[in-house]
Amino acid sequence: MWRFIHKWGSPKWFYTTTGPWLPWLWSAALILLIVGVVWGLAIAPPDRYQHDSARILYVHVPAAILAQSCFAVMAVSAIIFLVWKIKIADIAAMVMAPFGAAMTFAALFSGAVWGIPTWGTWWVWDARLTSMLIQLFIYLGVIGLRASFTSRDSGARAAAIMTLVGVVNLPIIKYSVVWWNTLHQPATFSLDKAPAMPASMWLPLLFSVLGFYLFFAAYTLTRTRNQLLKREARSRWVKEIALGTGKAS
Amino acid sequence: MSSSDHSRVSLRRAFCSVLKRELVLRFRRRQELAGPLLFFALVVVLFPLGLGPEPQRLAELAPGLLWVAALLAMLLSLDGLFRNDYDDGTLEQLMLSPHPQAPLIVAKVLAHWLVSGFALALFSPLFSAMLGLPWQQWWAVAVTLALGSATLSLVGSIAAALTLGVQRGGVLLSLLVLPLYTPVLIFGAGAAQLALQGASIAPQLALMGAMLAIALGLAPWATAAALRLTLSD
Amino acid sequence: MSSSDHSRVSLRRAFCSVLKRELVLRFRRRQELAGPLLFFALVVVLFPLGLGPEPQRLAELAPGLLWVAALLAMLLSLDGLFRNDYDDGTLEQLMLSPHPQAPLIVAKVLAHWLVSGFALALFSPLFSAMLGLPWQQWWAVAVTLALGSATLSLVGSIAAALTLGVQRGGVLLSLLVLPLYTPVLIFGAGAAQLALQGASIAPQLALMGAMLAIALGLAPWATAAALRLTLSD
Amino acid sequence: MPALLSAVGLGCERDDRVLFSALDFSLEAGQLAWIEGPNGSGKTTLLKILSGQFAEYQGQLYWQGEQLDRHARALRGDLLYLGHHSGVKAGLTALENLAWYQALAEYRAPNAEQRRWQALETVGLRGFEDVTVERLSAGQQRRVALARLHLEPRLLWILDEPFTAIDAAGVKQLERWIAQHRDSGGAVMVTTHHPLELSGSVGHIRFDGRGGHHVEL
Amino acid sequence: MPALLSAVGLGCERDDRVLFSALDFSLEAGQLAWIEGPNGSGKTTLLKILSGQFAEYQGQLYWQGEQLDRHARALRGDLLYLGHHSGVKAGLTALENLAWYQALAEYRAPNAEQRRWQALETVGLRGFEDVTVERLSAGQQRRVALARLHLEPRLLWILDEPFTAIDAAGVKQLERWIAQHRDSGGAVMVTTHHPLELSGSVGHIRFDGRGGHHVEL
Ligand code: HEM
Ligand SMILES: Nc1ncnc2c1ncn2[C@@H]1O[C@H](COP(=O)(O)OP(=O)(O)OP(=O)(O)O)[C@@H](O)[C@H]1O
Ligand SMILES: Nc1ncnc2c1ncn2[C@@H]1O[C@H](COP(=O)(O)OP(=O)(O)OP(=O)(O)O)[C@@H](O)[C@H]1O
Ligand SMILES: [Mg+2]
Ligand SMILES: [Mg+2]
Repeated sequence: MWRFIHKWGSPKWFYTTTGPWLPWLWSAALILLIVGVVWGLAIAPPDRYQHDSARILYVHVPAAILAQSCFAVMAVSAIIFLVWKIKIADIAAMVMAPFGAAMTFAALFSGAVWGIPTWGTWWVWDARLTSMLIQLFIYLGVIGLRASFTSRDSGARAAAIMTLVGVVNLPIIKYSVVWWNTLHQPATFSLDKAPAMPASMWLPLLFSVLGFYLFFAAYTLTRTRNQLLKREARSRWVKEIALGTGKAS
Repeated sequence: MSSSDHSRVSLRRAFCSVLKRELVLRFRRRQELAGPLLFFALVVVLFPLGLGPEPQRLAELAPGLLWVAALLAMLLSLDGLFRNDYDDGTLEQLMLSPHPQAPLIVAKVLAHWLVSGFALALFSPLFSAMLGLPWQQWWAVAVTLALGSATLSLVGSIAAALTLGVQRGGVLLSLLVLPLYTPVLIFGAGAAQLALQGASIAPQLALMGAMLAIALGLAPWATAAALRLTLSD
Repeated sequence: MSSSDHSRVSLRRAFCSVLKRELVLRFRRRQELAGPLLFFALVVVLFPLGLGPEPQRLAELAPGLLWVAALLAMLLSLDGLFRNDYDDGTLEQLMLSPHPQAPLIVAKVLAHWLVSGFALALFSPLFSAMLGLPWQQWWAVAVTLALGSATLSLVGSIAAALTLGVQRGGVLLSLLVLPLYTPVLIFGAGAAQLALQGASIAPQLALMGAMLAIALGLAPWATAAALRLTLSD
Repeated sequence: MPALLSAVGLGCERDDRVLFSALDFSLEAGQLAWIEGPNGSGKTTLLKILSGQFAEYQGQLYWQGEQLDRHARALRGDLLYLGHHSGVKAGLTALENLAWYQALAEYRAPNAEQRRWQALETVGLRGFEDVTVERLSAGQQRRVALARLHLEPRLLWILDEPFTAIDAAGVKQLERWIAQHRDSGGAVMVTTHHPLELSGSVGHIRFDGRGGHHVEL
Repeated sequence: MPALLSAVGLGCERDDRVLFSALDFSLEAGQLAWIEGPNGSGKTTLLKILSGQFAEYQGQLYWQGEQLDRHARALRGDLLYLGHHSGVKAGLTALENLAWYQALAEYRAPNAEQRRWQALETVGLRGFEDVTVERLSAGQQRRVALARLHLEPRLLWILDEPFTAIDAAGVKQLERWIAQHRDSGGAVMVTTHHPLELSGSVGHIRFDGRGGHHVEL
């Protein structure tokens, strides 16, 4: 465990090891996204009641899922950073925050657009919608907090503490649909029940969700590597890579 | 170098000293003491002005309005929790004390709660009456406020510590803290509303007690860590 | 001792310089810029959480709730109007400038209004929509907010100046300022409510304009006097 | 020609303690007054009165022969006041701080921008012009305030402990600037607990901390 | 016996500027180190690191032979730190401020109250014990902070510009207290831009402001 974490904590090792993964990640993400979205938007049968507006599903649901997963991953990074002082975890958390905020916004926006034809209003103070809005505030808070520190390291630790505190919102979003009787759908996918949708609808959804996840991974990795180079610009291994003399190249 | 006739300062003494100092400071500046309470009163007065004065509707809204007003009053007083001490260097000195830091922070938070949340709960029947809430329900508002506001103080202290370094941190503070306050608000206002309909609120109270216990267990350490952080920035 | 090639600094240049400095300071700290707006949004979110989510009732209450939230957002940002400058001595230096003080104060207040009241009015349609207000009424809320908030900024600056000497003046400030704000709140929220019922709000707007004109005429001088007072304490 | 600044029968008490009373002096152009006294003897209070920031005093003040009203507006265009607070905004860069001061002044030099750079260079902040002031050390922040001495010519300098946090080399420089200002026809009032080592004539206003004073100008 | 406080290979940079690097020293009981250097050279930063308030450094620190963790808890009971901020609460009286400090200390003298009065007497604040600190002059406020030196014996004094705002007589006194503390087996680290006039041996840590340093203890 120790060893493992420390190996991952070494910037050089991280940089050189993850380099070859990138092309694979990106291409897998793009393929899945294209398959899922095209299938969902163009090929899947229209919903019996909602007709074509239901196709927003293929963007809305992955975005909503990602918005929460991203925060969970940020929380894990925060723990790693605080406990083992591994800078890479912090860089990852830093680049994930805007991504998560964007996903939250996308979920809110697509949901709002979807709400007009289905619910007849684009916003209600339903528990899930509200908790999602609050999730957006939490993202903004973490980003703003980090930016408000003059010293990068302090900002990083402050953001980590705040991320951990903000985790309490995740179960609230998750169970809001169960606790309060509201307009919004409960979960489609669960481990113990077969989905209620026809396969022709949930299969493209599954692809699209997986595509979003891979996109998230690829994006985070790429930006983390870039930030890592920037921060370590004066260390020897970066110079070696820049000059093309290191064994990495 | 400590001579032999010196006795160790007990943590209890340090705790009491911090608590006493906070209270003395607040009692010396009367307007600061009455602050959250006055703000609460003023906000409660604003609602009828903004929403119109129909008694029936106000009574229905009363638990929610009181809770929102209390939450804002807590929020507003939160920025002062550490900032004064930060500006004049006494916070630095508190953190340099050999005593464990979390209990001393609890003393500060306790003082804050006493003059804000606890005072609000104590006076809330007055405002319940003003908004036309039936008197059988006054206690429900008061008890939920007292329990909930303690959680608010504790959770708020983390955010107050984190935003210390920011010059006018007030707004960032609200941004950080309000999302965390929502569960307390929902359960608190919900319980008070339930009581209005004659239902038992024991489960809600138990839940709020649990939230308080968790906050008491974790928040002081998080706050101590946050303070060390901002002080070294 | 001023050499002959020196030109007199025009009041316009001084005014613009103060305005620019305020805006630069606020834009440099993003969260401060977005501050009042965010706070407004957060408070608007609190209401449905506290009062329950029925859309019909929320829409009815919307103008009043928006006005109360705006008023609180203005209030919260008011303490920062002079305090930072007071603490680091730049306010002292501003008051030592040979230019007349009232216009320079207007520049500071204008900057404050731009990032608070004006921004709130600009974004208010979004929140009107979220609370389910019919879109025909959005503009009524926005216009009354824009007009009213300028009065609030000006009147608030007097209180902000008076409470500068008090260490955590926030609460005393609210106490001083909220009573002064009530007429604006009553007319503003009232006008928006009227518009909801389809009535003309021209007379209300005229009245609010008159209040603004009076505030613009008197408040800067009162603020200057208040500042001289607190600075000499 | 009347004296620049003169006081007749000036007195002040705070918290029922007399800080000084019946203080008379007059300061001419080309003169320097070093205000001395132990802690709490009233030096800051005197400077605040003279610069029109504190109005609870007895006696009369005259600026270039005319009686000063309590707000001292007549004086402000010619005054440069530097107090215990440095008057430097932490969120702005050094250059931005100086630009603000230029706009608040009565007169403006044609090459205002160049002057800012020169002033910062003079106080040894070259390379720190574009850093926000909060990221500077205590002494560097004070130096930003001192850069104002080189921005615009002002007749009267009132400096309350200007040497605070300044290093030894900086102290020497500042002493030279003060002497130069005096020699080129300006007037200076300064307090400091640091022994002032100036060439040329130095006037004194001494407070003994028990309400007494001694003037030697 | 191991040294009280020692540093091995200490380094620190802020804003990509190296303040110091590879700094080694060890301070014994009965020694005094005067940290010198121009404005912005890193004196305050060093003192914050040594007192465990600033954790972004390279190298190791040892307190009485044991490695200090980044939070320096081991050290705090024996440390008296006085920074740029005076650490005095304006809304409390001088006596109340001292009482608070006594409760925060590790040990307590039996005659705690009497000690407070004595400490205030020593720093020349007799008659001002019951005035809230905000009504004192700049120098008097600093003196309240200095009264802490006479409250409880602490092994290590870390003083960052303790002479700020103190008058000439006060400076003499404070220099004497520092020398006494050193001679009775305590250790002192002090920064000041004011020439320190102490009897007995004075160690130096000099920063040149360009990342270099010179230690002589
Ligand atoms: C602004 C408005 C909306 C927001 C903030 C929102 C938010 C969410 C969230 C947080 C999820 C949870 C994903 C998960 O973790 O399982 C979700 C899923 C879902 N939403 Fe929405 N939603 C909105 C509007 C709508 C509308 C109008 C509809 C359609 C009538 C809708 C249909 C769904 C469906 C079918 C799911 C999938 C449930 C699942 O598989 O878990 N949403 N939405
Ligand atoms: N809050 C801060 N954020 C970033 N950098 C800082 C901060 N404070 C100081 N610095 C940088 O660290 C350097 C050293 O500052 P420090 O306060 O240690 O200097 P010092 O030697 O105490 O100077 P002085 O004699 O002026 O007090 C400064 O040049 C400054 O650039
Ligand atoms: N804000 C205040 N309110 C009431 N009294 C004050 C206030 N500030 C100072 N005083 C009183 O006025 C006296 C003179 O203060 P002043 O600041 O003028 O002294 P000073 O000579 O500048 O001292 P120092 O050398 O310490 O700066 C002090 O002894 C104090 O008692
Ligand atoms: Mg003084
Ligand atoms: Mg320093």
